[in-house]
Amino acid sequence: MSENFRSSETKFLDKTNRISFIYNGKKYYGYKGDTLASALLSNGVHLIGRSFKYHRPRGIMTCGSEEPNAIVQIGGNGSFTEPNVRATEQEIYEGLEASSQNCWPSVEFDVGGINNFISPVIPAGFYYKTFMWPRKLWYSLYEPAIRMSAGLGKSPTQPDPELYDHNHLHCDVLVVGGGISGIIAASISADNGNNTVLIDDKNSLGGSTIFQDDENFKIDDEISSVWLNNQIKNIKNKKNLIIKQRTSLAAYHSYNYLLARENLADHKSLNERANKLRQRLWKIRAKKVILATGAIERPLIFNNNDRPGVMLASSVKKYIDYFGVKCGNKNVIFTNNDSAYETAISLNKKGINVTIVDIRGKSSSVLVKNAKDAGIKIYWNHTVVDTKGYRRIKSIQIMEMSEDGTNVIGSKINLVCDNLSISGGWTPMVHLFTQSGGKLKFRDSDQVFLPNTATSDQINVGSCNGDFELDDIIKNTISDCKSFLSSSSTDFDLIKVSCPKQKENKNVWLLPNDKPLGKTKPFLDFQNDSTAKDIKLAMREGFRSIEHVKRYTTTGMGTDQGKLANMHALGIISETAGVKMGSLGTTTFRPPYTPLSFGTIVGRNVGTFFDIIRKTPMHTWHENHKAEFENVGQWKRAWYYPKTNESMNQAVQRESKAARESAGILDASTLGKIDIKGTDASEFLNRVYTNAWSKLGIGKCRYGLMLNEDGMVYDDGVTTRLSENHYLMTTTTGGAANVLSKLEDYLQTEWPELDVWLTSVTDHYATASVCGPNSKNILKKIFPNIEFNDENFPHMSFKNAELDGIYCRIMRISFTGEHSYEINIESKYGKSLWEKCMDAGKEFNITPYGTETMHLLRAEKGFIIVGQDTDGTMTPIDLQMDWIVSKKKYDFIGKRSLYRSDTMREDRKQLVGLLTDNPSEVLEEGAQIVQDEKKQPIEMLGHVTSSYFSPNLNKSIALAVVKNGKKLKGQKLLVPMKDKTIKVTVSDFIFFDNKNERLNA
Amino acid sequence: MKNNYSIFSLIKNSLTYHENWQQAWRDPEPKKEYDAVIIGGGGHGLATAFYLAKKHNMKNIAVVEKGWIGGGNTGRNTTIIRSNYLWDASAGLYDHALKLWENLSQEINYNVMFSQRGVMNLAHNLQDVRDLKRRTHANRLNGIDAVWLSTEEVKNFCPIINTSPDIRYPVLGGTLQRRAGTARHDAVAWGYARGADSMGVDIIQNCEVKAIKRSGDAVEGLETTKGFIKTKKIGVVAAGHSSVIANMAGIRLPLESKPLQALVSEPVKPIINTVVMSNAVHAYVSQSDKGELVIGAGTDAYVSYTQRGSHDVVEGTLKAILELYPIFSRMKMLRQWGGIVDICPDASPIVSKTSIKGLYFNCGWGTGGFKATPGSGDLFAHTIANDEPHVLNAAFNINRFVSGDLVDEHGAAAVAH
Amino acid sequence: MFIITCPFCGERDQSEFAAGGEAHIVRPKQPTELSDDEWADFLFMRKNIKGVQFERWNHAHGCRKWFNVIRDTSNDKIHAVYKMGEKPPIK
Amino acid sequence: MLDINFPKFEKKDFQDLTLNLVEPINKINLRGKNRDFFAKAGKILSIMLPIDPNTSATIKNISAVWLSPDEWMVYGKDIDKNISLSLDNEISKLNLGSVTDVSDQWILINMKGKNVFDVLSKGSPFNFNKFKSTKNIVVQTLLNHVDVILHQNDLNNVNLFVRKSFSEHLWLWINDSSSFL
Repeated sequence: MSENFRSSETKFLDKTNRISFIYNGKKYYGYKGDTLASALLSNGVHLIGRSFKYHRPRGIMTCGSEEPNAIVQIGGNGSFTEPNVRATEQEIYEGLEASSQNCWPSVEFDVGGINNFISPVIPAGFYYKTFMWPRKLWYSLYEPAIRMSAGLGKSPTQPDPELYDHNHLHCDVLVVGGGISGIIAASISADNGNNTVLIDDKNSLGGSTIFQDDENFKIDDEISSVWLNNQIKNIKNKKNLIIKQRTSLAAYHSYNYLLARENLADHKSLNERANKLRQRLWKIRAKKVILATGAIERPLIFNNNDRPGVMLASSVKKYIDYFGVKCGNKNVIFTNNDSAYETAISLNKKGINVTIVDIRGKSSSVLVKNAKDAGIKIYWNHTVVDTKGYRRIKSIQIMEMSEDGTNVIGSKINLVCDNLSISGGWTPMVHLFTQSGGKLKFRDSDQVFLPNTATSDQINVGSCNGDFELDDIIKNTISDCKSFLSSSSTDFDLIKVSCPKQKENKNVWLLPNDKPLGKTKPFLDFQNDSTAKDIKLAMREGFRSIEHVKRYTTTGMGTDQGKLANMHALGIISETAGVKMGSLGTTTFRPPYTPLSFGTIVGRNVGTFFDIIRKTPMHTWHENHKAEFENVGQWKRAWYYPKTNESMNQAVQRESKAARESAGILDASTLGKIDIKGTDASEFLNRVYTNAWSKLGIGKCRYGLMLNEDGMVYDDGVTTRLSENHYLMTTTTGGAANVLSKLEDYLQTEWPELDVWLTSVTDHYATASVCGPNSKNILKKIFPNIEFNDENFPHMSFKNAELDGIYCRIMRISFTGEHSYEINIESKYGKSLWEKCMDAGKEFNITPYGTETMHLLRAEKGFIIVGQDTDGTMTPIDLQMDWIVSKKKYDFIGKRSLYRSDTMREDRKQLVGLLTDNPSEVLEEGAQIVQDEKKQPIEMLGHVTSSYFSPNLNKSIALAVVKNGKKLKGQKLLVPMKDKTIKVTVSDFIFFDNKNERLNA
Repeated sequence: MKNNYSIFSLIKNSLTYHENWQQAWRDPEPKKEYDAVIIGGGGHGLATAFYLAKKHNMKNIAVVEKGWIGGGNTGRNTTIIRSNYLWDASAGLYDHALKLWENLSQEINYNVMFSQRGVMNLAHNLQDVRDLKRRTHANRLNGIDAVWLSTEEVKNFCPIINTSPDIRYPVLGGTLQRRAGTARHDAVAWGYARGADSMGVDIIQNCEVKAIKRSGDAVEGLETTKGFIKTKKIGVVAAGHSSVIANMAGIRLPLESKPLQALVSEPVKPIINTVVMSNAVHAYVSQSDKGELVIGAGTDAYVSYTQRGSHDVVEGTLKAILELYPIFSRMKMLRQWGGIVDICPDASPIVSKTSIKGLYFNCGWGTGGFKATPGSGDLFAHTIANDEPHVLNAAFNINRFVSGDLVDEHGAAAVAH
Repeated sequence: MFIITCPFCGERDQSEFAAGGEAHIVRPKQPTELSDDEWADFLFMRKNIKGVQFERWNHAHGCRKWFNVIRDTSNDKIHAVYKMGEKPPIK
Repeated sequence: MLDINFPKFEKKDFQDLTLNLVEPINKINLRGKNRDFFAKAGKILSIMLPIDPNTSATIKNISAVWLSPDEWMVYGKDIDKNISLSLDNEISKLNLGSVTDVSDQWILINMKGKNVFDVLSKGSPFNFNKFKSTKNIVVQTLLNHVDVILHQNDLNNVNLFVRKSFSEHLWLWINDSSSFL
């Protein structure tokens, strides 16, 4: 079509700024400020897409976020592509690419259209009733077929090149909606001294009043649009008012926590968008909220009411008055109320042919009189019974309605048209109100749900509160806002409003037809193709609740979230069931109000910022020495240090040998460190650890095991007594934060009487752990003033020291079984300390080793790792650590749980060693252990928790937990793998130096 | 059985414009007395009634539901079905359920759209790898079809996952259970309801329980908004509201009811053909037959009966989704909602008798109850009918919290090294 | 996302806090004297009330103090907060 | 000599915002509640430890910031060794409370300029509306999921404390957010 439908001038578009865009491969033109919908309509394009189920041709119905049909794929196949975008909301930009969805090969000719012909056999919920026989066809044929037919648009297949951001906003008053009531509310609020935020989803403020040029609608003797324009001008100068346009409220949570999406780029051409933010999510905390979200027009439900060219009357008005676009040359307006007459008059003024079909008997309002005077033909008491035209409406058939409106009489009248503007009255947008927890009430006079009781500090004004006429809107908005904000201002008190409409409308949910319902297609949900028939079928089958009917028929489950469909569904249900509509309740409106991009919700928390990275003071050294890193919680820990073309295994074997044969060094800075002070420190440790602490000598270290109250091992580590009332506790890397808060919890809530103070010093100290036969010699070089002989500095003791005048703590403790020392120093010196150790150790071939080697070395010694050898089901007894559980102590965390019938069982899973019959065979960690493979069901005795090839023993070793393991020592067991079964023997779990001679070597 | 569902019945009824379909279930008033009453008309409750009638010939029974059947967690979950659990007891329970799923549509003549598209669990750190391998070995020996996948195999099975080694928590591998998948949640409730109803079970909606009547330590009946109902056996399947009923009966349960959230995207053409779960990077995703991405978020840490959770949980989940699937950044969230899940300290359910004679509880399913629906119903029916547990649910008794013999499915809940 | 009034720091966003579950479950002074049932009661059994619940919260990312909150779990409205060891301001 | 390594944060200027690493800074954690504790601390520091929540007291180069009813952080450039010594001797050693050197536990990043709070608001749920216009005010909150202590002595001039192991990550985030003002 080459005809230009941009009929009239409009001040809302920048006519000097002509823009080209591509739709279904064809180039079209529009103007800056056009939506894709208005631009397409100006080119005479109505056919936009195909419906989900029957693949019926569909066009543009509305001009806003309620649009069910005109949803397109934006941005071609590139990385900017986006499915299911409403043509009625997308602003055009130079080079915009858009294409129809859910059709193949083209929207003009779509193979899926076949569904329309089999539609009699596939009513609502048909798939629940079939595809069950034969069973195997379900898997091979039916289910794949159903899955193939899924979806509308296409998911992107490339990462998103654009950026998103978040920001928190705290204000006194948030006004949602920039229509006339929102403007008035914002103005009153700001003048009242509240810091106020006004958000509106459009690119220009003023809602539908901004293009209301009818002389009949006057405010203070000015045309309403003129008056509003002045109001907008003056609120823009208010200091304490922030106005955010192209910003739509997505969700309204409790405690007045609201999420709003600000659109910064979607209206700009791609080359203007590089490295800029696309959208920003505002996380708003408002003391008070004023909702002015407006109302949307209802469609009318009659046979074949879904053809391209069937549009909401108010939208047709916006297209002509705001965008200067006519939606057809021959318009029929089909209505049950006065507001559609505004559309008729607007069209008529622009010289466009209009006929009106009104289901009412009459209306005495000025507006209707004007229409008559303009010579517009009105069919009173008539209804549309059918429409014709496949890809665009061509004609309609109307009939007279019977007295009671339940039937049609007389003969059909055929009206030729290329546009049918329908108006079924108005539905207040109470979605956000209900999201916030507000309860609705029902108004019978015009069959609308209205805000009733709110759970948060907020009010609703304007048409979302059920005021549909200008005079009510303005007067109530003013008085409600003033009392809500307890404003004493007298502004607007004397406002004069004239509004010529009659407020009664005649509401018929499902219009009568000459054909039986079964032979007609009166659509409710245009996107999901659910009809009034489907609703009645669902109810016939026993589905009563609105939620059931909705789910069974998929009504309101589309991307428009049923903004158009839900009320009629409710209406038809209540009529059919013969119950009052108010008593039915509504479906729950779930956030978001309009669909929200994942990227927007996530903001900058992608890639680098997906999660925190914690680094030790020596991190750069590890990097410079080619360390591979392991994620431990949020920490990056050196895992192993491969030499050129060394495999992980080779590196670990080398590191392990070096540590035992001469010297190794480990970065242990990530271990949690808690400074404990106070006169009750010892008593406190007695209560939180399983063993006794009071007698620990000053300057001595002790290993401790911490349980949960349920008796299961929770954490472990070495704690040092620095002085009478001063300890330093170390925790596992992953446990640090939890242990500290657990200990604080007990101190604050259970034992407030204890004089104990905890302070985390995890990040304050860097820790280098030097181990191996030569560790002593290395430390001697670094700390010449300290005597490192066993008398002066025995195992499990500590010394204060100085290094170049810097204070250090040295603990002689060992997690490897080797003679070894842990040096703690202020973290700013950590890297330097490490380098000093490396220098001093050079002559002894000191070898840096990572967590993997550490794990191997400790496994040779049978030391457990909490979280690897335990899984929250192991008691100290299970770990054969009875020695650490004080029998004398009256109580400690978890003690009581050790004496329950199950925890006392002799044959619980217990920690043991496993040796493979083939010493070179290394078991897989996690492998299961059995005694008898044949027995069915096979009994699993336990599993392998740690497993390595020990270079120092030159054989494979493993730790495992095995049912009744203590008693099985020496016995043969089996480890069944997928492809083979490995023979193992239960052994002691200390494989290396079980006399601990090396500790003092 | 009422009139059979099939393609032929559809064609036949299309000739009469589908005017002659029968009600899927009746809408009866409660009788004075039943042999047993099930509290809770969700999937588990309706399945229980179905199997009581079918297998134990208890047909004079009722299901009382305070709202609408299937309106609770059944209609709110992300419909993941799998049986690759660690402990024998759990594996037995969930695989029993999975076997029932495989024939369920035929058994109840209602297509529950059970789709065995496979469920993949990803590992993101070394302990994940140990835990998942441990589970896979246990599954294999328990006859459950779980296999370990290398990172490459993960990529091959679901190409859109970002398996780059450069992401914050790279995918180090995963497990796959091919028999696992999804089903249509509403259909499960509706199908069981229709099946039970056709055997004479009364399904009474909008009937809220107000009190449990006891004489001594045995139940006598229940006070409801539709009057008193006499019965000697009460099976409570009230999910998030289990504790509310327990308080009526004067017993305490080791439960906390917390918000669990989920969301769906707008529908798109098929893009992900399996179910992918990741615990370390908390994100579960699959694609519904309508084309929506169905995404499970986490629970909040506090008790709430509001069916709303905090936004941070949703943000955290989508953050994880974009880490694993960067291509979804421009997809849009269409709907977000919450349910109330009742969680046991050991993350395993309670399907058990109680200290009160004739009072049985089926609860504590936490975040994963849907997958167990048929098995849970079958075993709970057995427990009620015989007044003693089936071997498959014996381990899930209430007494385990006293003895300490828990079924700890947190896996390696303990801290990492 | 609630707004919780820390009795020390004032109104803060929920994300700064950690929930600690049911309040006023005092750790038995003499656990060894308890029967397995009594101990299980302390360990695991919870009221899990639908309605007004007394619970513990910790200002984990603020002053790190534990305190009590009275919240209606049926609508998440917070009725009062009070410090550890204090008597509930409302029954 | 041991050399000192702080994270490599170069001073950065953004629109109405300057980011700057300020180290070394002495930081001392004080915990206690009895009268003697307050008296001693006040005497040695010649600052009364602030008891009003979220406030601070500054004299010369030393600031004492409130962290909780029984916890404070005292910080400043080159705090006299004797002060920390006497704090330790006269409080810790006499069991009046606890004194712990946390100089390297925390990294101090100074944020100066009109846009400080725009950046902070991107990552923090805290309501800065009052804070903005108040001197000697302190808040412990979250910034991009990281624990921080924010201390404002002069308006639009905030000292941000973050645990050292988190500091590099947070520095990157602050820089990133500052570039999208």
